Amino acid sequence: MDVGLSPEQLSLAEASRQMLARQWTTAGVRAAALPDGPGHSPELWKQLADAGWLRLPFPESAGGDGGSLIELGVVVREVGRALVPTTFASTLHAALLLWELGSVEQQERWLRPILNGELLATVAYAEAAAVHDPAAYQATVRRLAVGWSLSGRKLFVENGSLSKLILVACRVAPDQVPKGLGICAVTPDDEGVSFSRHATFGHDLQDEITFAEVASGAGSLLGGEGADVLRGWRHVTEVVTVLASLEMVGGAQAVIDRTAQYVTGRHAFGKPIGSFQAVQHHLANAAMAVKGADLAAWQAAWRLAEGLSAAREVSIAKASAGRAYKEATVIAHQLHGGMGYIEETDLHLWSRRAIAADLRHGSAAYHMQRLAELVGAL
Amino acid sequence: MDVGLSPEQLSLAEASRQMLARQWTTAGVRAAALPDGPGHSPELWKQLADAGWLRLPFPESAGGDGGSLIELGVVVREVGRALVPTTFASTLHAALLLWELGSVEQQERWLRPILNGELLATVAYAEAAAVHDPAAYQATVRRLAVGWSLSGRKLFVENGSLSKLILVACRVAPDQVPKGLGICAVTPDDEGVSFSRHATFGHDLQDEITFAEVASGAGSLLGGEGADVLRGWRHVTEVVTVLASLEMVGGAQAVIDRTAQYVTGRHAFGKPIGSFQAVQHHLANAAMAVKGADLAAWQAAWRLAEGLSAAREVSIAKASAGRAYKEATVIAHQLHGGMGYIEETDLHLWSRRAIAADLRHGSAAYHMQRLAELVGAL
Amino acid sequence: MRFALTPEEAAFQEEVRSFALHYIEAGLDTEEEERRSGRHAGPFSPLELQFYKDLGERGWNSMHWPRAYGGQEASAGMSSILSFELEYHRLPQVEWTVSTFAPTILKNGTQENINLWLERIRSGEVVYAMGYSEPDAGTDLASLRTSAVREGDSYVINGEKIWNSGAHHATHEWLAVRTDPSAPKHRGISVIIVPIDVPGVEITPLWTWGGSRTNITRFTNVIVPVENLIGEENMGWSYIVGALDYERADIGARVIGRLRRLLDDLVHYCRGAVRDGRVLISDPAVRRQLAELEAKVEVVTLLTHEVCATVDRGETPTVVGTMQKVMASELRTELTSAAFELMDLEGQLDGNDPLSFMAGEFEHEYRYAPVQRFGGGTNEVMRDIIAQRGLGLPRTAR
Amino acid sequence: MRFALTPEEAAFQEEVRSFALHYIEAGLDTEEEERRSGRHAGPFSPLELQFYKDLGERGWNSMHWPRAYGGQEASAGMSSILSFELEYHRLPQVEWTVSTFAPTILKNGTQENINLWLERIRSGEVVYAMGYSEPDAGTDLASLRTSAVREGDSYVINGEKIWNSGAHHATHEWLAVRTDPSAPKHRGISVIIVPIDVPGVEITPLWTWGGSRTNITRFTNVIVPVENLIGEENMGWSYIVGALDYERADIGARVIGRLRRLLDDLVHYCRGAVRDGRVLISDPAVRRQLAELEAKVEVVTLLTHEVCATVDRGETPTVVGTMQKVMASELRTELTSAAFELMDLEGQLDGNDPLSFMAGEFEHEYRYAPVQRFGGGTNEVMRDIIAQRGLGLPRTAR
Repeated sequence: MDVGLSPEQLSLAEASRQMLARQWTTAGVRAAALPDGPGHSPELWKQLADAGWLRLPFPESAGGDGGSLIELGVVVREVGRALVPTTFASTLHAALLLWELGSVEQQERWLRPILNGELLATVAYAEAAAVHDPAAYQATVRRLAVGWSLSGRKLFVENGSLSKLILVACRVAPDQVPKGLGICAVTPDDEGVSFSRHATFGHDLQDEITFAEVASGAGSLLGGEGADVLRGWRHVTEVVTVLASLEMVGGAQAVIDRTAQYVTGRHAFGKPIGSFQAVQHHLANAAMAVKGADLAAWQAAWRLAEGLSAAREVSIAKASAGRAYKEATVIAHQLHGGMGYIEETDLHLWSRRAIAADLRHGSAAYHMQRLAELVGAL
Repeated sequence: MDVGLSPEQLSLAEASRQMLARQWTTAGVRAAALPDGPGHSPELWKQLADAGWLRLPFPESAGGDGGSLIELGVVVREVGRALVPTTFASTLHAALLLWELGSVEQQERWLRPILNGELLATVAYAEAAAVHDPAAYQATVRRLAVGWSLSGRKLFVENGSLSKLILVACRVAPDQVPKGLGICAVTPDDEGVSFSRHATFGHDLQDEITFAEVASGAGSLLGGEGADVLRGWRHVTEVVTVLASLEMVGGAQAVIDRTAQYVTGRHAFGKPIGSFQAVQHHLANAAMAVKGADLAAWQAAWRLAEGLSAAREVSIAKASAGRAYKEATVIAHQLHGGMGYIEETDLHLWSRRAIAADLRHGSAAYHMQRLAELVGAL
Repeated sequence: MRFALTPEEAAFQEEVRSFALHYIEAGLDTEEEERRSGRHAGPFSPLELQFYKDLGERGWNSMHWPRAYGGQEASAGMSSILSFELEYHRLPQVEWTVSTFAPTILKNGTQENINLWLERIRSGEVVYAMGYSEPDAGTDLASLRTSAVREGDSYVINGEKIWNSGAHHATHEWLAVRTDPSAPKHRGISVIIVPIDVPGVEITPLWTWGGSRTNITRFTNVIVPVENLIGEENMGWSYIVGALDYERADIGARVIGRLRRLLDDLVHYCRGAVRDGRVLISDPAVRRQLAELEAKVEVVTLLTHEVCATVDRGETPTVVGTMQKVMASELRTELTSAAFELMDLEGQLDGNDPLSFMAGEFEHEYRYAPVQRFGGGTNEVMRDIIAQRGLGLPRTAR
Repeated sequence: MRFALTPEEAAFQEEVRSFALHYIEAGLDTEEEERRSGRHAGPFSPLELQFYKDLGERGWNSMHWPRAYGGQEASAGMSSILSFELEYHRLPQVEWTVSTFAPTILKNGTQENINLWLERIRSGEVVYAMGYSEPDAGTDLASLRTSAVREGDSYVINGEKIWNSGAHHATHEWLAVRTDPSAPKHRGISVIIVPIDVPGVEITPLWTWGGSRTNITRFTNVIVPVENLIGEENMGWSYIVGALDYERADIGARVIGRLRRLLDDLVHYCRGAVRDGRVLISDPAVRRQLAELEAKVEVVTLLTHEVCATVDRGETPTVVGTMQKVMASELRTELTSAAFELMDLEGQLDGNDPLSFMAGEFEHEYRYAPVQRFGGGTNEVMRDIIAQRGLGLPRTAR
């Protein structure tokens, strides 16, 4: 049993943190944020690509660096701390799906350019009446003489209109093979693809995308003959859920650190407000929640990295992280008072992200329900 | 809208509190408490009967004092504050059932002596696999040539072996009339009635009772021809649930008052511990919970007194009171430290009662579930 | 005891509801939402002006004032019905100047104060912005440093106020100033009325995370006549604290109106929304969460009734009002936070998105909630007050 | 990183489990439950004696000691497996004298201390009772007043200790005394070993709500030789605080063993119990509540692993150990409180009732839980420590 990061991993964390501290200030966060910003920073993207962050967990044969999910997690936690745009997460999601389910040709075509930082990508799955259960998706792909035709409507596609590759989770028309879930690759320029941008709490870019009989080529469906697409989809969902947890832990820790600093400097009644017991206990509670979420996330990441079952651990991680991040921001607002409430101060940048991140890949409530089913089923 | 007690009701509260402060100290509570005590105090019982507390809500025609449920509630809250033995609550439960469902003869025979303080009574309903749903009770009453025969096993009968009248909620054998729920009056001396005393957290007297073909007379089943027994049973259950809520509010307030006094006198780090912000906030939280529960209980009592529907309000009251009483005792233990933990100090007398009272007539969790069904059904 | 409206109260409630529905049909709720969310911050529209005029003509803006000054001497219970219903129907509220400052003048002001200001407040000619907070004072309001120095028949005022929310709409400042720098901090404070348009007043906008505009207002050698002093010199702290107690009933009713509406809307949402093949409310966990919120909203509602009852008995609702403030403000965060989770990805849509439920009311409310918890006294200080005033504990060691 | 036992750890866990099952078959878990619940408080039974002897022969009572003194230099991770499994299986634990005081002697004591005490501790010949708390000191442990005055080659001790739990079983007191009354309160404290059976020691039993016996122990002109001083004079406070940090791993593992067992038992109960026509676990609200508890137990378990890892890195687990203490102790109350509600009326049966589930373990645990929250430093002071040591906030204003 060893719940800690290795010295090398700790160095990676420190180096990543320092790089982001130099390259990505809250001014950058504000400039990229919607409604006025693009939701992305090409300059930062280049830095991250050059640093090899996208390549981290993939084997060298696929163009990766041969690291593990743990190293990726180390970096993602710093991404969360610094509020890096969600293009990192959405592109990574697509990359992991391609690695899990793509054919060699598909990986050559799409994964390699992603890892080199040349392609932004994303995954479309949520619909108006279906979020977590692939069996409820209505978007459908049908076999054409050559290739496939995709129709349906997807919501909350992260960076959909920024991405040059969109992997769409959909049902394969019932009379056709392969049966069940299909993952169809389309590009934003394909005919029949239209976008409508959401206005979101996180000020991140998410699109509603309508697919109207979008024709895609023969090699556009992920998963070769006999591939268990649903199983692969679920596995990747678990992986990105854990990464989302680590991202949240990083963000929450940033909020606690800023707040600790603020209450140490701010005075009231002739004392630093950080000396008041109520203030100390608020922050201690937040720190405990974040510490617990951090450990829970690493445990889930480790199990996935080792190829072990992790449904229980993933749900505990995401629920803990969601609650901890929200709790940290709520407490931080309370302790900052007006000085965290003015638009020009930065705290709310994290507060927005905390909600957005809790909702991505299942809120704390959703994951607690999932855990409840596991507890009931044992 | 007027959420307050009247000046007369406030006087009644004050007088009741003073009487109990004189008559019923924690020495009395300890002496009556099981496992060594009898679970009852005949001396106190006489005082309460003389003061007319049992007669309060019943009309003068039935031997009562013609007050309302509100006056009864005023007294019951003081009963909770002073930890009066549960014989008061169990006898009252039986009296309310007799008033609601008893014939004139049954009321003359049993209700009148109860109101005069001459008869301890109780109600038996819970079974090993059924607590709240009368449809799930297995104890059954069958018609004999003359009278009825009762068989079954009841658990958690409050003061069963102390009471001279036991009203047993049971099913009427399916082929017989009246159909459905029956309330059968038996006495502990009837042949076939046997007792086994529970050992309980509340150190109150509760019995397991086995009824083996207990023959009771013709007039032993409550409810005349065509009476809606289930409806009457449910109404009385709501009334005793609200009374239990008020009893808990009184107990919780006593705990807060004692604790406020303790932390004002106890010193650490050269100051009264009551001056520490964490201590103040603990007590403030408990006080808010109790204040809310108090208002919720009065609202439910008022609606029942006015003959209005009150399922929602009763569940809010009981859930709020259950949580507030437990919270108050948990916080009180924290603030008393070792000085509330030694057996010879008194705090735990309330802590025991808090749990017992939460479980009586449905815990906070049970009532929150009930409220959830109401919210879902609207 | 009566946990229901009296016939008179019920009739008034009906009247207010008809009034509210009239303005909702006219679209005022939408205008108000635009204003509160910060999407619109311009001058009043014709409909808004008509609404305020209508309120005034019905005497509803001053219904709790004494009859002698044109009021109706309405109970706090009656007046809270108005506040609740307006808020529940998402309409604008009675202005603070009428609801809070005017009663303070009536209670603590001189006859000259009353003559000078009251009728002008009632007619809407005078609107005060509340000038209490200062950048360095924070929670410790009484340490304010804006100074007013008497020179002949005038005060000369210098200093800076923050969270001066109404300043860009108001005609005057209701300004807390230090008139005796040598006295203990609570004893040297006065309230002085300062016209917004006199030389030396400079207003700088400040936008909040909640979307609304507030201001920093600077006072540089601002000269106002001595008659603008409210009540007695150096007694201002008691007026400020007294006003806070006074407004608890109205503010409490507003908050409850909002909480009840939010919860009703959330239940409505859960009845209609389908996710992963299931109507939300058919999920027991969803129902349970709604029940927890229902119980909490109900309890805070009851506390608000108790605040009104206390005021109507002529008592000061310090402790119960403080409890109400703490519970209601924390429930606001809890309820909106729960709404996010129940609505899943849809929860993050803001009011600018055509797909958003109720114009993004939950997300907006979530952003507005923090100021409820630290504004008007942080909840930490509020809990100190409950412990000390309600339970008799000693002063907090600081 | 490895969130699983190593093969060596797994093998040891298996060994401990076999050992535990052996003693469970012999009925030791029942004897232990009788003892903890206070239903039995007499001298050790033959089975208990055999168990302790067995522990000693396997070297498990001193496995974390240095090899030079007969230990195995086991990691905190290994030693926590023993603590966890013994507690999970409801068996007695390694005595504190071996697990906590002996390592303190090794770290801070003189060579003479080590020679005098260590082997006698390992053999069980010497058992210390912890003499820290005093009636008037409470949370502020360092304000203790029991005095030791040096006279020639002896100390003369006067004072009174409370919560002196082991005194009626122990051979000696591990006594915190004031040796320099003129120094600041933390600087004048020493630790001295006092034989229980010397003249002037008087033990009075004190029964707790949790059912267990503790004691008040009075010292009147008690004379002990100077060689009984541990380490240096006036350095006692650092030894006391250090021992606290040292024992976090073992105590943490014990608490987790208990929490995990309680939760497993509760889930087991919910699978079997039928109420109102329904198996409890078929109710989604029940499953949800169990899931909330499952997540919390898991998180505290992970914190415990981190405490062990910190100790095994040679660092002091002050912050994470404090977090573990706070979370675990509060979870203990929460879990047992939830158990009451889930079990409904059955929840109130105590261990004396033949119908009670698992001999009333939940109700007993609920009564035992308060001392977890205020003992070993109240959770309020613990939170101060997390904020100050973990987040760098200034000292609490008191």
